[in-house]
Amino acid sequence: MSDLPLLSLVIWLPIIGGLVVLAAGASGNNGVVRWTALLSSIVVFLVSLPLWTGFSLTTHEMQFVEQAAWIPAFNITYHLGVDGISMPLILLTTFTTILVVIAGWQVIQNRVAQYMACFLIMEGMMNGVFASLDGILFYVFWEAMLIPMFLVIGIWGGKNRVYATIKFFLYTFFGSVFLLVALIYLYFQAGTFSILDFQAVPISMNAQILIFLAFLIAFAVKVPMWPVHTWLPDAHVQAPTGGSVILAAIMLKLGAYGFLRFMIPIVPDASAELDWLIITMSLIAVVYIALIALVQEDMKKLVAYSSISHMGFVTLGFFIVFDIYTQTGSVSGAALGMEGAMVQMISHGFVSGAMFLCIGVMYDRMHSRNISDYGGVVNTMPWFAALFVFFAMANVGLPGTSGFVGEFMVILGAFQANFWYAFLAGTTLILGAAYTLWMVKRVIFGEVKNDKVAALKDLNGRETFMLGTLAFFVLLLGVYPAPLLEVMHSTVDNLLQQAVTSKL
Amino acid sequence: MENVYLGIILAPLIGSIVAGLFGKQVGRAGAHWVTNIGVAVSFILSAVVFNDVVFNDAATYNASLYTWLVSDGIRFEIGFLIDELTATMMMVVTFVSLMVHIYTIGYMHDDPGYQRFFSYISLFTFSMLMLVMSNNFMQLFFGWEAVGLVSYLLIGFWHKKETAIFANMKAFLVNRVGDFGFLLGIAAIAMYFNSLDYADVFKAAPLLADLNIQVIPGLDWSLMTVICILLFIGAMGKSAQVPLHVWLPDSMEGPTPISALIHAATMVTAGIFMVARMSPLFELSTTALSFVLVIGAITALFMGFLGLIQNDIKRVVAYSTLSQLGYMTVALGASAYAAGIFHLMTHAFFKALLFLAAGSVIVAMHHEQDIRKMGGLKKYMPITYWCMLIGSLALIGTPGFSGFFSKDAIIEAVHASEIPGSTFAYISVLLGVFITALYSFRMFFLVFHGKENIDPHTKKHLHESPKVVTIPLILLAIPSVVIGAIAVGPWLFGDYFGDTITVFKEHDVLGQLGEHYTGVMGFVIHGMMALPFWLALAGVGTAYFLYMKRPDIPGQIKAKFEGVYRLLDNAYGFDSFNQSFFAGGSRKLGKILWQIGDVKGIDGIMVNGSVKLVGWVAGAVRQMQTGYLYHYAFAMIIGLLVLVSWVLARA
Amino acid sequence: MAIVNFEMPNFLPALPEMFVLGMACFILILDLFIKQQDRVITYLLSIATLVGAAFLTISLSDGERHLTFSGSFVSDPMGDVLKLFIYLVTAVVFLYSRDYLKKRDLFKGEYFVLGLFGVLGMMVMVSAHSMLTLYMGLELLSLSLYALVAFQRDSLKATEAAMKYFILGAIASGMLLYGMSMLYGASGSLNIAEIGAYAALNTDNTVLMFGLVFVIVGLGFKLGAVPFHMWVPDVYQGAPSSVTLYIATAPKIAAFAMVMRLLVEGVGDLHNEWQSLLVVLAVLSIAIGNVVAIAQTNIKRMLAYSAISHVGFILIGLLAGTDNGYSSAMFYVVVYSLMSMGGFGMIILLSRSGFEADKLDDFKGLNERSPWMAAMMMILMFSMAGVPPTVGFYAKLSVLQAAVDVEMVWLAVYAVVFSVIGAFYYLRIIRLMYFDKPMDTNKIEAGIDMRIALSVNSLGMLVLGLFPAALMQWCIAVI
Amino acid sequence: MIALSDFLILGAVLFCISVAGIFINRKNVIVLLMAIELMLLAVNMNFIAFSYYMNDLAGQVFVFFILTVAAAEAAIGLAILVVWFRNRRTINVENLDTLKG
Repeated sequence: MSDLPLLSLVIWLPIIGGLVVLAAGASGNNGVVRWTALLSSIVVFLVSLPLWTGFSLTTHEMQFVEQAAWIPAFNITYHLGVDGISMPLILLTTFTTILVVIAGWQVIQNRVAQYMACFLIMEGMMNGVFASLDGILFYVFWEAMLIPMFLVIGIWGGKNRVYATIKFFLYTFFGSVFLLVALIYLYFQAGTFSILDFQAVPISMNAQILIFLAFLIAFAVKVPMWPVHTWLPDAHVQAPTGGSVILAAIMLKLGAYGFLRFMIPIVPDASAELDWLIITMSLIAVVYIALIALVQEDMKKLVAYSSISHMGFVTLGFFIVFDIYTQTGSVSGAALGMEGAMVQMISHGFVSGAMFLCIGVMYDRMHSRNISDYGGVVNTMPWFAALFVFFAMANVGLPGTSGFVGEFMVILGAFQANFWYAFLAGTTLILGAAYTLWMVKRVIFGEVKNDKVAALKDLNGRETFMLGTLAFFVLLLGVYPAPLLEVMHSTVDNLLQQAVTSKL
Repeated sequence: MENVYLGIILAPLIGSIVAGLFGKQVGRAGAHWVTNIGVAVSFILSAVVFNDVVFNDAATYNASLYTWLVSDGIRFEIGFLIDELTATMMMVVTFVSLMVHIYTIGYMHDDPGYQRFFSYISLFTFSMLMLVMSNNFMQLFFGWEAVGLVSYLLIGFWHKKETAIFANMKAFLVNRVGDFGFLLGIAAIAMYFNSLDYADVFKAAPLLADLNIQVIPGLDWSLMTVICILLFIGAMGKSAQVPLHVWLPDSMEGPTPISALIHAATMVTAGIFMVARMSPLFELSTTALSFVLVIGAITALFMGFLGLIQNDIKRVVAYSTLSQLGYMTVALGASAYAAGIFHLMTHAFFKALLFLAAGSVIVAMHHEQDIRKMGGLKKYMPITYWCMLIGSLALIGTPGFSGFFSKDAIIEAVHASEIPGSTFAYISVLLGVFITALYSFRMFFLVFHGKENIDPHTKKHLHESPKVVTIPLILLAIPSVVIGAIAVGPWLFGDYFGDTITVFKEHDVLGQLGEHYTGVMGFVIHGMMALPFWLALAGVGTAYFLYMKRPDIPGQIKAKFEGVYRLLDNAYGFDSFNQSFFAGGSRKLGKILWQIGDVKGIDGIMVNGSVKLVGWVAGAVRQMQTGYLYHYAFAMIIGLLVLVSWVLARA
Repeated sequence: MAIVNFEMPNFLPALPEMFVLGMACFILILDLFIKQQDRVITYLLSIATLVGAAFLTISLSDGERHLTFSGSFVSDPMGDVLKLFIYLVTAVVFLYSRDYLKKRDLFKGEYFVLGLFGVLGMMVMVSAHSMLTLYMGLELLSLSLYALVAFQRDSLKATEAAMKYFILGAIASGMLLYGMSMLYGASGSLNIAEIGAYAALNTDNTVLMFGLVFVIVGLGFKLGAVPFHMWVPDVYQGAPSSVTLYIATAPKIAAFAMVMRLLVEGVGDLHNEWQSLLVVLAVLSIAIGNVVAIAQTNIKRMLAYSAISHVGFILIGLLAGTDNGYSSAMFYVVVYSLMSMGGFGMIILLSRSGFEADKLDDFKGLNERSPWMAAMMMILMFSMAGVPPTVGFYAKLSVLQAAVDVEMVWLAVYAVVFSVIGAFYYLRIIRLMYFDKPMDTNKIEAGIDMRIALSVNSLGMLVLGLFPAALMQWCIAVI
Repeated sequence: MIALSDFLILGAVLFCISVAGIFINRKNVIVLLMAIELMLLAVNMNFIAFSYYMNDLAGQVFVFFILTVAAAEAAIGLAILVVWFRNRRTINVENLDTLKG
């Protein structure tokens, strides 16, 4: 088993699957298309599992490495590998894709094959981003992924989909071109496009700062961080459920992943110099965005804003290391923040994915996302309501759910850097609860608001399976997060060392 | 023993899961059986543990069940710490919970959400046990939030009721404010102690007693003070101390059994328990203790006032709960942790009793809760009447009843305390005694005596509650009477708690009192002669005079002191302030940030603005492509000239 | 007076040119005797000519550099590769054009003959090693193109476009010639190598510099760089689509060759001087091309502006002044000609008799009419926008890295920012194809060979995107 | 003796006149064609002058080529003008305006 090029498989199998689905779509038989898509996604998930089981916990070196010549002219190689940071994210991707395929099972009646193919291809590309160890390979996947998402939002999206999808594409494209220039610059410093070489090569402070800013634009847009977040609410609102799920669960993680894979190890000195910038942006995201989420009338928008707020935690967790190191001269305490942020990423993948699926479940029945159109859903959909409240609580960060673990660790870590970081981050305890529960109150509880709500039917088997699976993972991760953390330790420790080792 | 502990925890959890997820399959009876048995098992096992720990002096059990996670050298674990304090809490929790479970069978008999309700209260029992049995801060926080969740679910149990779902959200949010402080406190502990295990932290605490930190640059604050106050903010939320008390009266929107269980007997006392558990930390900071003391005193007195004007039977009891929680907090502030826990226990019994009795009245009255529409119920509901009387007597501290011992001990302890704020606290708790008696018996008289104001239709069906309701009442009435006398000696002045609670010599007020302790009878006799007793008596007398003899006077007082009345009626304006300032303010701020920051600023100017700019430039530049050849040629020649001059300029 | 020292030049290196010339003349004459219904013979012969030329070029190519005709003609690997692409592109252009021309009664021998003469002109330009040969090639190409644009004689737009193209083109060649005369005056030779040798020793010669500016204007015109770009949109729009297709593709390759011969092989040592001029052109081209394209509603015109912006990128590669830069510019120009071939091919594909699919709105809902073709167009558009995994991305990557290599990071940043603006109008086409309902519901009429060729063309962009190494390596090897 | 520079200046002047003719003239396309011829003549002047003063025949050879090409060019230009005239019924430069923007 271990001899198989697993990473290549998790990248290319879904893409091939997507093409097969497209081909199957030509026959016009949507049933075949759906089953093919489901089968592909499940196979890919199964293929990705050995990444976990065969993962060595004791090393921070890349594992499952594959390397082959690709573009010798620029020393670009087809170089894949995973460490404790990327491996869980790949599993998250392969898992989420299954759900997305299931989520689109009935709702999507129009151009089913293209829909399914988009997601499968996207899956392969996202895996590619996580697995790439070559800058250009990374960039290729990073950008290419936009294409299927662009189509997903644009074709199957809501009323204002064109604006949303073009905004999404251009925003992220704008961000990533700076990444490209930075990569090219690094190439001339390192002589190759290998990310690992980038991490090793010394770079002057001025250059580091410029590269830092380029990375920042690229990754901040993707995360998204305040103030380059405004594409997200639009994209989420307009995207079909599956698109929202992928956006929230995986795509946002790509930006955060970029911080870990590129920014901190490649330009540690600039990061140390400018960490205040990221921390400020993160804290603004946590507070400012939470306040905005409070007044949203559209459920998807609300959850979208809540995602931004939660991602603020992630970036905060990543960058407290520098403050801690400046104060104490050691990185003790920083791992809490960084690992917490990682857990938060995974958890947010589950929770926000679940939230969007929940909203999708309602939207499929009511064709409205307006909070004011709902009320008293619990009366007609008790099981759904139970799960919705559960996920809402996970979103709020209730202990016992996965949402708590990351927030808790990040706040603990942030406290070590500065009381006020933790203080501001901690306000999410209140604000997060406020916007989430207020929505729950207006949507789920209360008297049955109108005839439409009265006519709602509870979850069907397919939906129960989706949400139930997610609930299981949310709970599992909340109750026993240790295995996930174990995977990361070596990598994070190494990363922290890289972060505080000057490259000047 | 570990299996026993696990059993205690898991029995209610299993009950909850079965009743919750398989409610339909097991049916109503199945649901109440499975949960009742679960809690009963838990209670019995708790009793075994209690016996083991308290009577057989088993060694303190402190071990981890499993490692939740390890990060940065800090082990986050799930484990149990079983000592006297824990064992006591387990007994209280499981006993009251069991009573409430039984009572619920009757109380919720006709409710469509029967199974769900049982699932919730069993889940609550599980969470509360997790909280008290924890051996570390992480798990404490887990239990802390979990009980909050269940409280949220239960307050909003009748989810069609707008007030209920407002109240539950409010409860959760206000609690979250507390938790916010609590979490920061835990973060501080994690940072300075590098461990969240109680034992480690308590052991290391004295070493850090003199450490100062600068939360605000330039200001040196003692680390312990910061930690303790942050932790106490958590307690303020959970135990409803001013100003985070606002959720508790509203929480009465939930079904009565949970008012008894969660919002009187157990959950709200979690804060008290927590502070007592943290006594090794709190002892290190007199400032924090003073803070606790003053907050407690304010709560004890001012929440009592509010009880005076309530007309909803449950709200009266709720405000009395607030006030009693204030007493407990005062005890903590005075370093009389044992007295606080003692009052916690007695209060759990008599307050649960009061609530359940009130519930019994409410059911009999067909969910009428306004005491002005009651009266003379004594003859219809004798058992309820007697139980209510016992509860009230215990509450006001009638010598010999359980409440007397605990409350008197607190008052004496505060009297003996010398930390800043103790004088204020002493006056407050003394005055509180009078007020407590006044509102308790006002309610008592209005409900059970005097003129019958019952609506005739209700009257026709008025009868005593069924046995499932009355038996728990009786079972709770017994400890409400006797537990004080049994426990006062060992608890307050003996070695009951052992090393569980740490009290420094200079704070040891109970120790001082203990020097004069001469046994239960002596305590009672001393109590009879002390000021509180007479104040209580005066309260009862006043109530009798005002509401039985001269029912016209309250109206006149109300008219005369309208300003005061309105102040009380608005509960000092906390709600309206919170509503307009915090809720309204943050919504307004959110709207401003959204509309001006996001929509107009970032999107309008930066994003769409640059798009518009590009579009405008495109349109403008496009005009230059006029279609006329001579313009084209001209452009070429201009280009040529520019390049030529460029080159010449360089040369 | 006797002819002394007359040496028979070595014709061998110019064999492909001579073959094409011969064939073009042959077809010209033959065509006179072919009936309209057999006109396909002309078409096939033209293709055969290109194939034959390719065969000759390949078989003569030995990786060496051969000078002949007293040093006025050069045959080197770079020229061979460029010529091969010219053949390829032209052959595909013929293929794409066939149906289009037939439907418009334009399926005449002239089109192919002029096309072949154009190819010959391009070949000469590619192989020119003297200003004279260069000029000859350039004019041969230009005159053919003028005629081709006016080919649809009854079209007002086409003839107007031809008129404009002709006049501006003539001015440009006038300027180029003026510049050449200066270079000649300064260096005393028409031979590029000798000019180069002179320039190497006299880097500060004002006359030389003066001439250089004029030469650059001429080159800029041929490439379509701002501010010498004004003809591009009008001609692209006005000319029949099949001619636009031709103008937009192969001549770019030739223009690149011309720049290489004149600026690099010729006055390469004045790199410092001409670099800044090219920077100006590149900066303006990228900005104007990308921005103005946004405001277009005619897709041919839009692609014209897009071409202008692509030229800006090509110039970035050139102005780097390193082998790395030249090879990346070459890579870019080859890729660009393939991309735009597909793009204009798609317009032709959607056109019918009496209907030009040159409005953006004509692409509405293409995904519903033909998902496959929509996907192909999408690949092309993303390739033009430079989004991976299409080859357009590597083209951009290579020129950007060339710029960064010579420490012009700012130029790279500038270029990528404008490429984001550029992405907008490519996306708009995709948006129309995928997100809108079709306005035109007629079936697509194109023949199967055209569909296949276009699919291969588009998929090629993707395949080259996945495996760009070979082509890139090739470009590096021949520079 | 006429100096080289005189010829060059003449060439430059001719060039300038032709350029001016191109963008000042807004009426007749024929004039444009003439201007273009003039431009080529300016170039020829340069070539010949250089050729003469440098004793290098190549320049003069070039001139012959230019002349030939110019003839071809003029032929094509006029042909285009004719077809355009057929469509537009005018040879006014200002009417070359349907393609723009």
